[in-house]
Amino acid sequence: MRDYTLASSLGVSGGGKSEELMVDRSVWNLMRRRQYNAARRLAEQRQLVDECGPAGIDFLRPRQQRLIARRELLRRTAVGAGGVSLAALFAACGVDSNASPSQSATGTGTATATGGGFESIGRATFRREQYPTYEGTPAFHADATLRLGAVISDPSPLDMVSGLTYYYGTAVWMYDWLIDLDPVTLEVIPSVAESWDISPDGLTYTFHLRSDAFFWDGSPVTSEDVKFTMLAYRNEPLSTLKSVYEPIESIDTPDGRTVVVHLSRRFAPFLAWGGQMFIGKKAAFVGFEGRMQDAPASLTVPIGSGPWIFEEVVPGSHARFSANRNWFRGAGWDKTGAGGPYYGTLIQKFYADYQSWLFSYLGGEVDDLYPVSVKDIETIGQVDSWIYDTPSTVTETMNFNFNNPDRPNKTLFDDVRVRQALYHAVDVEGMGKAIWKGFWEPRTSNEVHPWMLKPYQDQIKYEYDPEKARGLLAEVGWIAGADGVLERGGEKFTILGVCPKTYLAPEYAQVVQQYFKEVGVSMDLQILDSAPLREITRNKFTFDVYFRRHWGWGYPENFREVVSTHTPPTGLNYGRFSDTGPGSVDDLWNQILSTSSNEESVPLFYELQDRQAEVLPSLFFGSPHDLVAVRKNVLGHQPNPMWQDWDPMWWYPA
Amino acid sequence: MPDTNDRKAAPVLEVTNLTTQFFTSTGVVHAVDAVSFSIPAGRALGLVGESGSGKTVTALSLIDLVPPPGVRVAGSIRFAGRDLMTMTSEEMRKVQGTEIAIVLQNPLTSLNPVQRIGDQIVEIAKVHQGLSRAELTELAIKMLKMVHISAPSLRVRAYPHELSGGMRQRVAIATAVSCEPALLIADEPTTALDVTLQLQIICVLQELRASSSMALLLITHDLGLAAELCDEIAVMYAGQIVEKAPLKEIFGNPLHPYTQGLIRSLPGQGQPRERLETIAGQPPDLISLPPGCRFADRCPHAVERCWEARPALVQLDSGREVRCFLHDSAVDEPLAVSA
Amino acid sequence: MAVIESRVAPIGTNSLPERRFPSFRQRILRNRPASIGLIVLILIGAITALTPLFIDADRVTAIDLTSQQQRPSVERPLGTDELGRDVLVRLLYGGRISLMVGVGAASIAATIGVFLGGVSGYFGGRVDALLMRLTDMVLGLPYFFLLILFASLFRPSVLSLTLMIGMLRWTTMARLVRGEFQGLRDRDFVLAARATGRSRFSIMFSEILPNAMGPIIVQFTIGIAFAILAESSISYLGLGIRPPTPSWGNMLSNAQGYLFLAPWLAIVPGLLIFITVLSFNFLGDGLRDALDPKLRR
Amino acid sequence: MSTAEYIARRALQLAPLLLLLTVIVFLMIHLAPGDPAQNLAGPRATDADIERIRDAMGLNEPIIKQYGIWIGKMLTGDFGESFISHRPVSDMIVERLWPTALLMGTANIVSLLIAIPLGLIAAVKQYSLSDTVLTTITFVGISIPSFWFGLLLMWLFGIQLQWLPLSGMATPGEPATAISVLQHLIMPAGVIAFIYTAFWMRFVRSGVLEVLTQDYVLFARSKGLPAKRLYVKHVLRTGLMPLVTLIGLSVPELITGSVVIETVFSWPGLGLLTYSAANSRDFTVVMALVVLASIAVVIGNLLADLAYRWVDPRIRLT
Repeated sequence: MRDYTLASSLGVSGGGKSEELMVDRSVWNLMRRRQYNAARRLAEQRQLVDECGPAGIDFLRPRQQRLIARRELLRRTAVGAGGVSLAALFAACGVDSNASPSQSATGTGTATATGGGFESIGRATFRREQYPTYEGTPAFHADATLRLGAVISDPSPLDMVSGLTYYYGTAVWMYDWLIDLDPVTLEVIPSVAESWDISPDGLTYTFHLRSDAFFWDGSPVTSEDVKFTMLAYRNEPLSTLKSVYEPIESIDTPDGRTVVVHLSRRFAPFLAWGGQMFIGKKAAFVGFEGRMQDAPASLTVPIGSGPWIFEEVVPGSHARFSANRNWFRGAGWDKTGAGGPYYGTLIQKFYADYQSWLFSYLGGEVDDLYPVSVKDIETIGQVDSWIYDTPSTVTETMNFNFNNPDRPNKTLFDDVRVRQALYHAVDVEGMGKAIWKGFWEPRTSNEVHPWMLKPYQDQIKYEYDPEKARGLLAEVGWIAGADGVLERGGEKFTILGVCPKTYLAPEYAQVVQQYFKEVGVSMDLQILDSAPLREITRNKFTFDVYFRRHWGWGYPENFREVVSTHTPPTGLNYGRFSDTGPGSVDDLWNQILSTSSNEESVPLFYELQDRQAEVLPSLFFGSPHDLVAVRKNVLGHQPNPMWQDWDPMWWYPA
Repeated sequence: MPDTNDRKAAPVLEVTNLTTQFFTSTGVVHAVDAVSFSIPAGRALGLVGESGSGKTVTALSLIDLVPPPGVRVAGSIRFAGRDLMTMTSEEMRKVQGTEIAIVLQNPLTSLNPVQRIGDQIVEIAKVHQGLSRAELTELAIKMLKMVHISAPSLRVRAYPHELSGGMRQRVAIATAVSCEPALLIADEPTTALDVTLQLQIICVLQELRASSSMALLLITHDLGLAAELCDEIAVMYAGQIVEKAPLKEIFGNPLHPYTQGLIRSLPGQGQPRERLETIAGQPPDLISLPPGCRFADRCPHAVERCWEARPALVQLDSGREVRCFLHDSAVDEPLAVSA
Repeated sequence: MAVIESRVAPIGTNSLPERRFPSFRQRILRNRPASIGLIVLILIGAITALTPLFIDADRVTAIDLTSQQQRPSVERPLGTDELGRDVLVRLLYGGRISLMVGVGAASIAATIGVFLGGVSGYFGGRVDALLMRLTDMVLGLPYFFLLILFASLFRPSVLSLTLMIGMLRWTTMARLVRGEFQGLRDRDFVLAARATGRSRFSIMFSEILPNAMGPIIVQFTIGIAFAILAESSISYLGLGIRPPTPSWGNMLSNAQGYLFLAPWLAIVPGLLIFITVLSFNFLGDGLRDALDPKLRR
Repeated sequence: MSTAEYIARRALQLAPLLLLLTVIVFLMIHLAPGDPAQNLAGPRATDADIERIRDAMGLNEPIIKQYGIWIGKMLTGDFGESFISHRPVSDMIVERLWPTALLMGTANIVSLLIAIPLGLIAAVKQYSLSDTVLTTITFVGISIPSFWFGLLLMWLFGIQLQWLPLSGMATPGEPATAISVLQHLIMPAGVIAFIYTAFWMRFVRSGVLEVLTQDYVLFARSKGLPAKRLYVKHVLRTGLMPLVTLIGLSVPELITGSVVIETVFSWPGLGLLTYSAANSRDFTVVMALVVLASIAVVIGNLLADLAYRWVDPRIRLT
């Protein structure tokens, strides 16, 4: 329905938080630092540009200025540039630069453009601090209630293992992890496991559990519970984490506080990712041997050890939690010396869709809104809000299809210069301004996220350069025809693009369409629902390019299926791309997967990244920011890299 | 002569210059135009005329039931010493049913389909006299007997659709007379019924007249029926009374050309196998009335004057009234009636 | 099924003196709401139909990054949306879609309804029983429920959505036409036609149908109003016409977020749906009065 | 024929309809693109994962067999388990019945209470000012897009004035007191009631108008009855008969709820469940809802006929 249909159609919360579940923590660790630096650097770089603001929202902009913009536009089209170009954007900017202070005070216009850079819109203030900044010392308010929202209809709190975000969204509150990440440095840090060792051969992981971790019912968290949960993840038919625990051969529990996991093969990400599992109380599931799906609905009383004690679910309405004051990560755990939870009660309100959530937020019925659609930033500026603006881990990409059965000439994309040309044809910066109002990290290279290891300048980059694009295409033999569309041997350069109808994809695909038009490539667009889209991109392959949101930087296997050689079911790259042989993508993947530590795998990721940038199986346009709106009476929000979400245990009433 | 005596007797109903008009989007319809007549107690007046001549509207005007957008614009209706025109609807309500009752033309539609006939018959009594349940049932059965409906004690519980047309009409009559009204208006009571049923109805009405002092205003297009029941006949044409006379005189010596036409068009007048006469032409449009006599266009004796001036309803020496220049004393030398 | 006897009994005759009646045109024009509705519809219809002659279609979806979210101005009376597309242009094209779906669906419903109802009413007997059972079945379907189901399962195109609505809503028409035909089939002119040995269908559709046209037109008009509402509801839920193809329903749904900054974006499409549907209903009502002899005043 | 017989016969007639409906919808759902397994797994799951999940959900069985299993269970009252929440569908539906009943019930009752008197007035005072006003209002009611109306109300009362809550049936965390439920009820019920009122009023008016021209009303008038008795006993009694049928026919919506309004106001009823279930391809839930809805329709028709039979002695049942 709106930008968030996919999410709501999945019946999950907050517009697809689920997609960020599977994160290799170690990689995260490095990546987050890079990303923050990169974000900051980009912000600096763009200050100049940003001074002059956007081509964006101007409900409040004086009219004559719009007229100038329009004249600019006319002039441009007169020159025949057509479509969109930096010139146009700067023209528009030129307009904004005359915006009077009073206008910029309202935050519209200028604010929107700078994305990462600006401070406030209306009554909404942007925050980008990495640690929550505590005003005073937060204290526990037994009578205070924190109200969060979610787009979900019918939750089942017992289910921690199936692929539905909701359960994670709340499980992260209800359960503790075996190991955890530092929220900012993303180092692997102790949680229920206070320490662990990995055998030299990388096949045996031993976790030592802490003594002061207790379930809500007062019983301690034992190695039995850990084993039980881990096996549940491994055996549960509906578990989408199955593949992580596949390598597990056996689990020993020599004593109540030691868990020994034996792997069948070396598996680098096991610690960070496999360790990041929720620990449920085995007793709660007695009677249906780890088949959590079989848990009778009457038994909606999960037992965890996390900060929020599950109280009730009112289907279609809300779920209620109360603070767990005995939580072992209480006061003193957090670096700031504080320790949650600070609210007596946590309510998660269910919404039919993002729109009702937004209205409810504006009406003051709920304290957060996530993810904020850039369309609504000004609207949110109507009420006192913090807008937490963090670089996200998704990337908007365009995948090439190297073998479209509907296309007579299957070799269209075979020459890498064609792919490079198309990359040069797209102004990712302008696209970000236009569609994401600048809340966006542009990418000019095919980085193998999350392994954003090398500084940008070291990498092969494909800057916006229509001339170069035309040149490259000409080299391959594509010459503009009468109608401006490139031709070669009578064949016109007309391609079919497919994209989902969610997450602003149709909009940015149309922008790309115009960029392509500029270099003489005409693209037809098909905007499809998730189901038919999947049919076309995974079975029929009747498309040329596929605008796909790449979710997060998970476990390599998952990324691998996108880029490595197309061999269903595991290797599946939406484009039948293939790269084999020594030093090839496949080769590098296999090496990476057989490493036993990140130290080993990181250099390989460097190579893989370069390889990706060379062979360009797909174009990476950039990453939209992650925007969370929180009412100003709630403080202490801290983005959680793991979930693109937050641990409300740190939140406290102003 | 009994007639003259009776005419001196105080009339139950005395209507003078009753004028009813319908104010429609297409114009004012002069449905009833200065109609005057009176009915002595126990006597019966027949209001005769072809359909659209304003008979029914006259009847409805009497009991203040003219449907919108119809309005009684002028005239007086003196009933038992009171003027019904000036009555509030509340006062009028008390008159309706108890003192003046009406029987409608179509028995199939004049009874409430979802109410037991017993209840319908005694409804007037129930509302106006507040009798007990037992008394009401008793009354209902009595009334059904009076109109010769068999097995009355069963039939009271019947619904209208379970009775034949004739029965329903008799039930309607029973309903109307259940509180012995001083005046009964019967609007085409037999038209919708076939001949044998008509006879039943006529009998019932005759018995009623014989057994009570009730006055009857019979509305009909059928002179024959009028002859059966009435002492006096008023002939209506285009919203006006054109001739009024005792029964015998109307049949014996009709004065108005229209009346003459009506009588001639009755079956069984002349020789058998002689084809019935009809009155050629159509009545005038009641919205835009002609300047002259309303019958002029169809009148065999019309002279140009008939198209210029409107004849008044004049009382002849014989006491009977007629609206025609042929009999207007104001005319210099009366024209001979070729008859 | 319930059969009410009194339906066959004649209506009361305590009515007024006869008069000559005003012509059909007079009557429809004297009904102010109906005539206003008619005018409005003609305007909307004409404007939306002629739009393509003045504005080329690609302006409907083409993105203009230099003019996003502008407030109304002389050049763009309703401003632009978040992708710099002229809202007025989209409204006009959206109107075409909405009207197309409305009229299309109503036509489909009418066609099916008239045919089945006609056959059923004219032939009676077994055919009638069978067809009426079918009608009851379709009538028995929870139609909006099914509509939502359809739409959420198969992403509908303009055409398929039109078909869906049409196919679910022909029952009223069928029953209506059946009644009309039953009333007309034994009239003299039909018997006469039959006597000439013409085929049943030619009689049905050349003799009877014209005489039953009045109520059919009324039902058709109201059907359009209904279909437009249905389309907009479905599109509002995001299950009907999908962006970037504009329809009043999905434009409204897309503009909700702007209710605060640019209320007109959300208010205008809703208002247009409302006015159009209202006009159709007024027109239908006016036609009924004008065509119904009983109501002649 | 006795009422019991009649009901029995009707039931027999309608059983095949139900069966047919289930077949159609079952096929429709299973032939439609989109796959609950995929939704369950999320967009990033590998095809291997999806296949595994499909198996786990029994979606790889031949469709006939799936239908057989499903219908068999259903006949024994077992609607199966939701694909998404793994909860018994019957539970999910039951817990949504009450909110919907509350919403639609309130709307229906309120609208009837308003519509009957107003409709009567409009008819009795035909062509008067009040008639014109009322008629215009009904036209507005039947023409206004409910979601738009709801949206404007939300915007005005919920956000600008902040008089009424915007979503849900009660304020989470707080006890669902009658007051708070009422506050939440006002807007959604108001929108539906307004539209219903318009429909009812139209029927009352036309029904009464038709009756008013009947001879027996004139005859009743001639009896000098007090207005109250006249209108209640002679006019409304017959004038409202068509309404009885309509009310019967509105029973289905009473049960399935109003999808649009429940979505706009996040009202936790069956309408909302329908919407989300259809969106997430939660087959078992959708199927159950379809069956429920159809049964509701059937019952509604039956009730309508019975009611009619009860109010109108002229009725023959055939």
